[in-house]
Amino acid sequence: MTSTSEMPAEAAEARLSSPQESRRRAGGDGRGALATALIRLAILAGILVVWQVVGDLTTFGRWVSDPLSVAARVGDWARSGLLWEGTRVTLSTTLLGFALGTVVGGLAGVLLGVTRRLGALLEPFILALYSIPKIALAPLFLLWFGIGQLPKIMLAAMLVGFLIFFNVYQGTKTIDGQLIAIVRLMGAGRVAVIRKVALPYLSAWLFAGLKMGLPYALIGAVVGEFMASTAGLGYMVKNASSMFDTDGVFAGLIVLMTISTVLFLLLTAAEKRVLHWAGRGI
Amino acid sequence: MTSTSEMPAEAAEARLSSPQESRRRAGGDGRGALATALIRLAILAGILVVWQVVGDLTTFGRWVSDPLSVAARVGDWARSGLLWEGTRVTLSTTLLGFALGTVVGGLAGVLLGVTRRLGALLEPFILALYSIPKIALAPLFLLWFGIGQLPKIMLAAMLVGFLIFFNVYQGTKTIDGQLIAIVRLMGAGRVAVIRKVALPYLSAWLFAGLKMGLPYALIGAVVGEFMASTAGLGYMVKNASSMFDTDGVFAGLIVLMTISTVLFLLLTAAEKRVLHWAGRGI
Amino acid sequence: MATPETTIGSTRRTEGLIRLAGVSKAFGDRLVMAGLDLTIGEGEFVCVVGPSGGGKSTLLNMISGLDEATTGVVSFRGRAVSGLNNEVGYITQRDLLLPWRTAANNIRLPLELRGWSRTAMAERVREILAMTGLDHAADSYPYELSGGMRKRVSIGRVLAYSPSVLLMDEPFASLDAQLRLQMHEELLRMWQDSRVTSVVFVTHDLVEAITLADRVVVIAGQPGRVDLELPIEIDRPRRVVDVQSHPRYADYFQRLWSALGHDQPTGGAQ
Amino acid sequence: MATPETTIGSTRRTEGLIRLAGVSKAFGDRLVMAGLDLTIGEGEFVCVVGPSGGGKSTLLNMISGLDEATTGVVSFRGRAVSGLNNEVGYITQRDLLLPWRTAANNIRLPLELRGWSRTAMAERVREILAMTGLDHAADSYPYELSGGMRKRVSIGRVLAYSPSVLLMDEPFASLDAQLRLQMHEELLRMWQDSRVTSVVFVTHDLVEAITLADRVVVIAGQPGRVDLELPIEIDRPRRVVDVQSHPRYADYFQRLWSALGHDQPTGGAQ
Amino acid sequence: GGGGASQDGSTKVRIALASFSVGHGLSLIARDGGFFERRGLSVEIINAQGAQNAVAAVASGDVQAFVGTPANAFAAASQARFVMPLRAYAGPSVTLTLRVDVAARLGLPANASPEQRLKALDGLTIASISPAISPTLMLRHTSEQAGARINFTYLDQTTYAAALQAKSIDGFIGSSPYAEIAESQGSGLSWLSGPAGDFPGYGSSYMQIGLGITTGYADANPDVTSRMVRSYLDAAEYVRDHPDEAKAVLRKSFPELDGRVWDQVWTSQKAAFTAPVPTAEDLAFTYREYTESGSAKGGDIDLDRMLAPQLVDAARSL
Ligand SMILES: Nc1ncnc2c1ncn2[C@@H]1O[C@H](COP(=O)(O)OP(=O)(O)OP(=O)(O)O)[C@@H](O)[C@H]1O
Ligand SMILES: Nc1ncnc2c1ncn2[C@@H]1O[C@H](COP(=O)(O)OP(=O)(O)OP(=O)(O)O)[C@@H](O)[C@H]1O
Ligand SMILES: [Mg+2]
Ligand SMILES: [Mg+2]
Repeated sequence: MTSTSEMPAEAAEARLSSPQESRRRAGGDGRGALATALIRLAILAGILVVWQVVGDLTTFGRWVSDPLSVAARVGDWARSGLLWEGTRVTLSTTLLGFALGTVVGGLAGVLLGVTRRLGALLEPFILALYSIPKIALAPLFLLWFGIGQLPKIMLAAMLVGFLIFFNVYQGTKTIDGQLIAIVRLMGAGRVAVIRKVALPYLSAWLFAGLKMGLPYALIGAVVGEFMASTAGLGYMVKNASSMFDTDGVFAGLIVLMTISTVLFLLLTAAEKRVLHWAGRGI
Repeated sequence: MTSTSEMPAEAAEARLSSPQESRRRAGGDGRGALATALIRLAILAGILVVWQVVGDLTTFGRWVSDPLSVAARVGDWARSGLLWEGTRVTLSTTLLGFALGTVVGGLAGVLLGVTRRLGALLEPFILALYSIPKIALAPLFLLWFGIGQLPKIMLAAMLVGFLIFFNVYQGTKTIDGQLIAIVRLMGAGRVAVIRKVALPYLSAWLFAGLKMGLPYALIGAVVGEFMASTAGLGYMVKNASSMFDTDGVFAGLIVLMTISTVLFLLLTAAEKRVLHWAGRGI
Repeated sequence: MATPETTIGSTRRTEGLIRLAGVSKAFGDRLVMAGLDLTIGEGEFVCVVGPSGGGKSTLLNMISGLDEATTGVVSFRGRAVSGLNNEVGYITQRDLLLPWRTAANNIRLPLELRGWSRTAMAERVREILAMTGLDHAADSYPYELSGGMRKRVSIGRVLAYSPSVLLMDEPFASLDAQLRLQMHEELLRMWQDSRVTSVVFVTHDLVEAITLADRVVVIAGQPGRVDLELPIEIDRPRRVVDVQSHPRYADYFQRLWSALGHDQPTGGAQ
Repeated sequence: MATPETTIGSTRRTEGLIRLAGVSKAFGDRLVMAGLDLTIGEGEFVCVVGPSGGGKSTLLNMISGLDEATTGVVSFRGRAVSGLNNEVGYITQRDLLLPWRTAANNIRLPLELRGWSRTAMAERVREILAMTGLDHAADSYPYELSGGMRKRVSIGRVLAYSPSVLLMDEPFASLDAQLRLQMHEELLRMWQDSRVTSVVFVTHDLVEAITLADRVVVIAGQPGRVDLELPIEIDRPRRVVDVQSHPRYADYFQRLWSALGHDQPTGGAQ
Repeated sequence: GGGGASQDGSTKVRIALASFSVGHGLSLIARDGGFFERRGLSVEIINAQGAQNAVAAVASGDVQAFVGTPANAFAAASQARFVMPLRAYAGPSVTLTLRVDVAARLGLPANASPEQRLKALDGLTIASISPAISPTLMLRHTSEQAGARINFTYLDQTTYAAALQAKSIDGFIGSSPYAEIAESQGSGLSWLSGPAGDFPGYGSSYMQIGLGITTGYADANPDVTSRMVRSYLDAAEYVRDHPDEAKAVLRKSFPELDGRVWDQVWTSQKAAFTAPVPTAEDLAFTYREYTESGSAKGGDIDLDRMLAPQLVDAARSL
């Protein structure tokens, strides 16, 4: 048995309990992961059963469809190709918006965090923009970006960008000032401080932002498709909804959740690699 | 002249520059705050002038109204009482949703962070729920919570709750494990660790969550009012928007931004008091 | 209790309070400790010396339950240590203060955890602040304290609740000579009053080790193990400033010095 | 240069490299230093001793520009220090390692900042790792290092780029005796080779101070000021292990000891 | 349950509108003209932003009725039982608006027939709210019969004008007052008017807007139901007998609308408010259209029950 210190992920799990307790529970690398997967599957199965029962047996059921009908609908979509086409459109919008929002929001967060005076000046304005319900700006999006994929990408990017910005910006406030000073004393200019200290330090905050932003990228893409489109999962959901087709609505939502779960697991895996040093004290 | 060390806010501003540089720029407590306020006013004035010019002189103008028309509309609303009524409704929804979301999201974040195994199990499910475009669930909200204030409060609380949850939950991963262990060794049980270590430590993360969540509370309230309502700023904006009444739309948005800015400044003031110790190294 | 009595080099030890038997410790595939055997008796004051990175802190971590032996057994009062060992007070090498609490409130923390009354806490905190020379810094936050002051808060915090067994990891390294003497005397007084029954004290300062200990344990080697156990037979109560003039002092110093692998004698041993 | 030459107690000093004149420092309304005057010459090795919380780290902070005098002037090479003073290398009391970099990469950091070539960096990092006894820990992250190892990384990181002026705040407090001797010799060698011209070295260990310094400065009092400046007239090059047998050693020790307000002599001065 | 009683003894009722447009004007006239009050009802009108929301609000029990199209009720029949007791508005309320430059490019004479106008739409990009709603089906149906293929794109109504200006679309099919506003802004031109009967085959028998009530509520509260229906009939009579006053009453709900636009809106829409109550044939025609659209699930819909002529009779007798 190896020690927790070589297993950042497990060690992180142990954080608030005693090291030994959690090591015992975790049970070892491979077995722990398998157990986690199995329990998750059990939870999922439980949810599905409850959903099926509610959907079948209660009057409320017709508002939430049920897993079998949803599965059948997803199957239909898969056969007709609608599923792949919709996923392709929405996923590409999501990823492009996510990337754009992350880059812009992250850079803005770091830069305003570094030139803190500017940050303090602009913070309220950024916040004011952030607090606009973006749907109210639908006409402006359309006017600027047309009705293609672009307005949806921009909407997703905006939603993501603000979240990333606030996380990273807040993170800059918690950087140890002495650490920065000492690195500057070693000869680092502002850019070097950002590259060598701020960015690595902020990765914990960035990952929080990424995790929070990812679903919003999807939401942005979908809401964008609600506003204007002829394709994509959002379009399919909206369309089903306007026909009171609950099976279709929930089939769309399930596909969306699946996508976000997959993306999220990828993100978590990346986080475990990058953040092994976090939470060990500076 | 007093030293920065007694001025957490100014000291924070200095974080990434040399202590002396920033002290010189900040100029002193009172003067610094005044200067900041003045520069912010100047920026605001600049934005308004540009907006007025764009609104008056370009074909694009009719899509963004202009500050004078917006001011006139806000004035009308103020005289007719619509403004106060709308603000009262939306603000109370916002604050209730914010409070509810913060409590539920914060508690969930801390609890799942502490019982990390449970957190790891449930994280994907929470994320899946989080990534549903909430508007797609509008009929369910209406069905469960009726058309009063409740569905809007719930929507706001959901949006806020997820953001707070993810921030706090991510924060628990960065707590220094040794610090926790040593406090447990001093006799702290799990509850004491949460109260005496996790919660104070997480305040930096919580404030990030609060800042990000606050606008979403407002957005939740407003989007909820978009769905089905008879009052509130969201209702006013939506009505104006369906009448292509840009003055009304922007008047509503400006009022919303004002509200969120005021709330945000209160939050920032609280943060400065609470977080003076952050960023000084543990 | 099932622990067999041991007598090696102890004047006051009555039984094995802490026992490490055949302990090894690996971090990943790096073995940092192997086949370590050590028994610490009830009421014993043991100093641990050894090269930096030799495993001294790891030893204390294992006794406190913060870390777990890879193989072998660590037992406390005859029971294998499993999970955090609440009976020990541990002054870690790094001062792990709570940055959001003032010096006084950091010291108050363990008392709060024990549910002391307000007045009892206030009284005790005042005592500790005086003892550590921090009266004037009671309301300062950790970021407003000097390195030595932070260290003193972290010491005071543990002494405040008088745990019966103390683990101390280089507690006085960053204090000036005067404060250090003061703390030595305070610590020995607490120990002789039996408020603290056993102490495991890690230090790099051989003078300090000889001054305080019943027995000095040298941990050395790659991987680390117990290289020498040296009973210090200097009468108690000791006056801290007198120890260096004791006839056996130079001999003790010399033996520790060479056990640590040093080739030349140095001033402290003259 | 406008700085007047000073000659007080220095054998090698040629001019005032660092000058503090009438410096006081207040944190809020707490005055921690008042009317402090100190000149440190080019090429001089000055040790600073004083009680914990006396303002030693604050002094180094002011010289490096990390902190600013409340009144008075701190000048470096005849110019008032304003903003960070890049000419000094500062080994802080707290080891401020980058937790996401291995030991080797922490040492590499200043070299990267100076745009060294890959091969030059690798070479230099190897040298420093060997010098600090960290060869086997090159790829460990800070959280995998012992306290003394972390400290050594933080020392090595500054020595790696050979800044001409060194500020060192209790650098060797957590090292074992052997390593400490080794580091003393290394430091003196670098200084005598004139790779490091001036050193300001804070320590609590009077033996260390006398061993290394041209002059020992005692900072004491509430608020702190220079209480004694004691030139150490022991020939260079010194063999570290010989200093304590030097005839003047006991006298120096005694004078410092009483300047620090200690009432009784202790073993180190016998 | 029924609506509660308000302080003055009148029955409280909430009615959800699927959207806040002139098409729903009769509800607003009934409210602002005091016709509900006169029947002892205290009515609150809710803008539900979408038929789904309106139906869900009724199903929640918080709202007693919704106003929407029969298609809404057909679709919602899978989720709640509805009756559609009356026609508040008849005929297609929608108008196809084309971008001014597109209309000019098509170069049709001013007196071109609807068929010619439909044929000219071939290859154009036309916006609608959703593919499943009646106006889209109607436009697709009629244009295909005329030999044109339209590229539909689906936008929120509030973005129509912006999309026109950005030249992202060539036109849109929308309800009043969107068409009139676009026209008044000079960006759009009314090309085919629903109220004017420009869509061949879709006369006054199609796409009524009606009052939707769950069968459960109607059975449990026959009296309140009758009074609700009666109020609408009163309002319709008022529009017929006092058109100018009715216009002024409705104007209150659209204060920001330009005066000239308002005149146009009223002219095109007012006739619909006074349309006769639908017959069984009308409803059957609409139902057929609905099921043929392919989007319908049909099923257990009882058309007789849905039309509920006895409710209207009961209302008339009040
Ligand atoms: N979490 C960890 N992961 C990997 N290696 C570790 C870890 N903790 C300690 N080590 C290694 O174990 C060895 C012993 O460390 P320990 O802290 O016990 O040394 P020490 O004797 O206390 O040294 P010092 O006197 O410098 O404090 C070191 O080589 C260190 O690198
Ligand atoms: N940021 C700060 N805010 C308030 N007070 C401070 C701050 N930094 C230092 N002080 C105070 O200044 C005094 C001198 O601190 P300094 O760190 O210079 O002491 P020192 O001589 O280095 O002590 P040690 O030997 O313990 O490291 C202390 O009383 C400390 O509390
Ligand atoms: Mg150690
Ligand atoms: Mg210091």
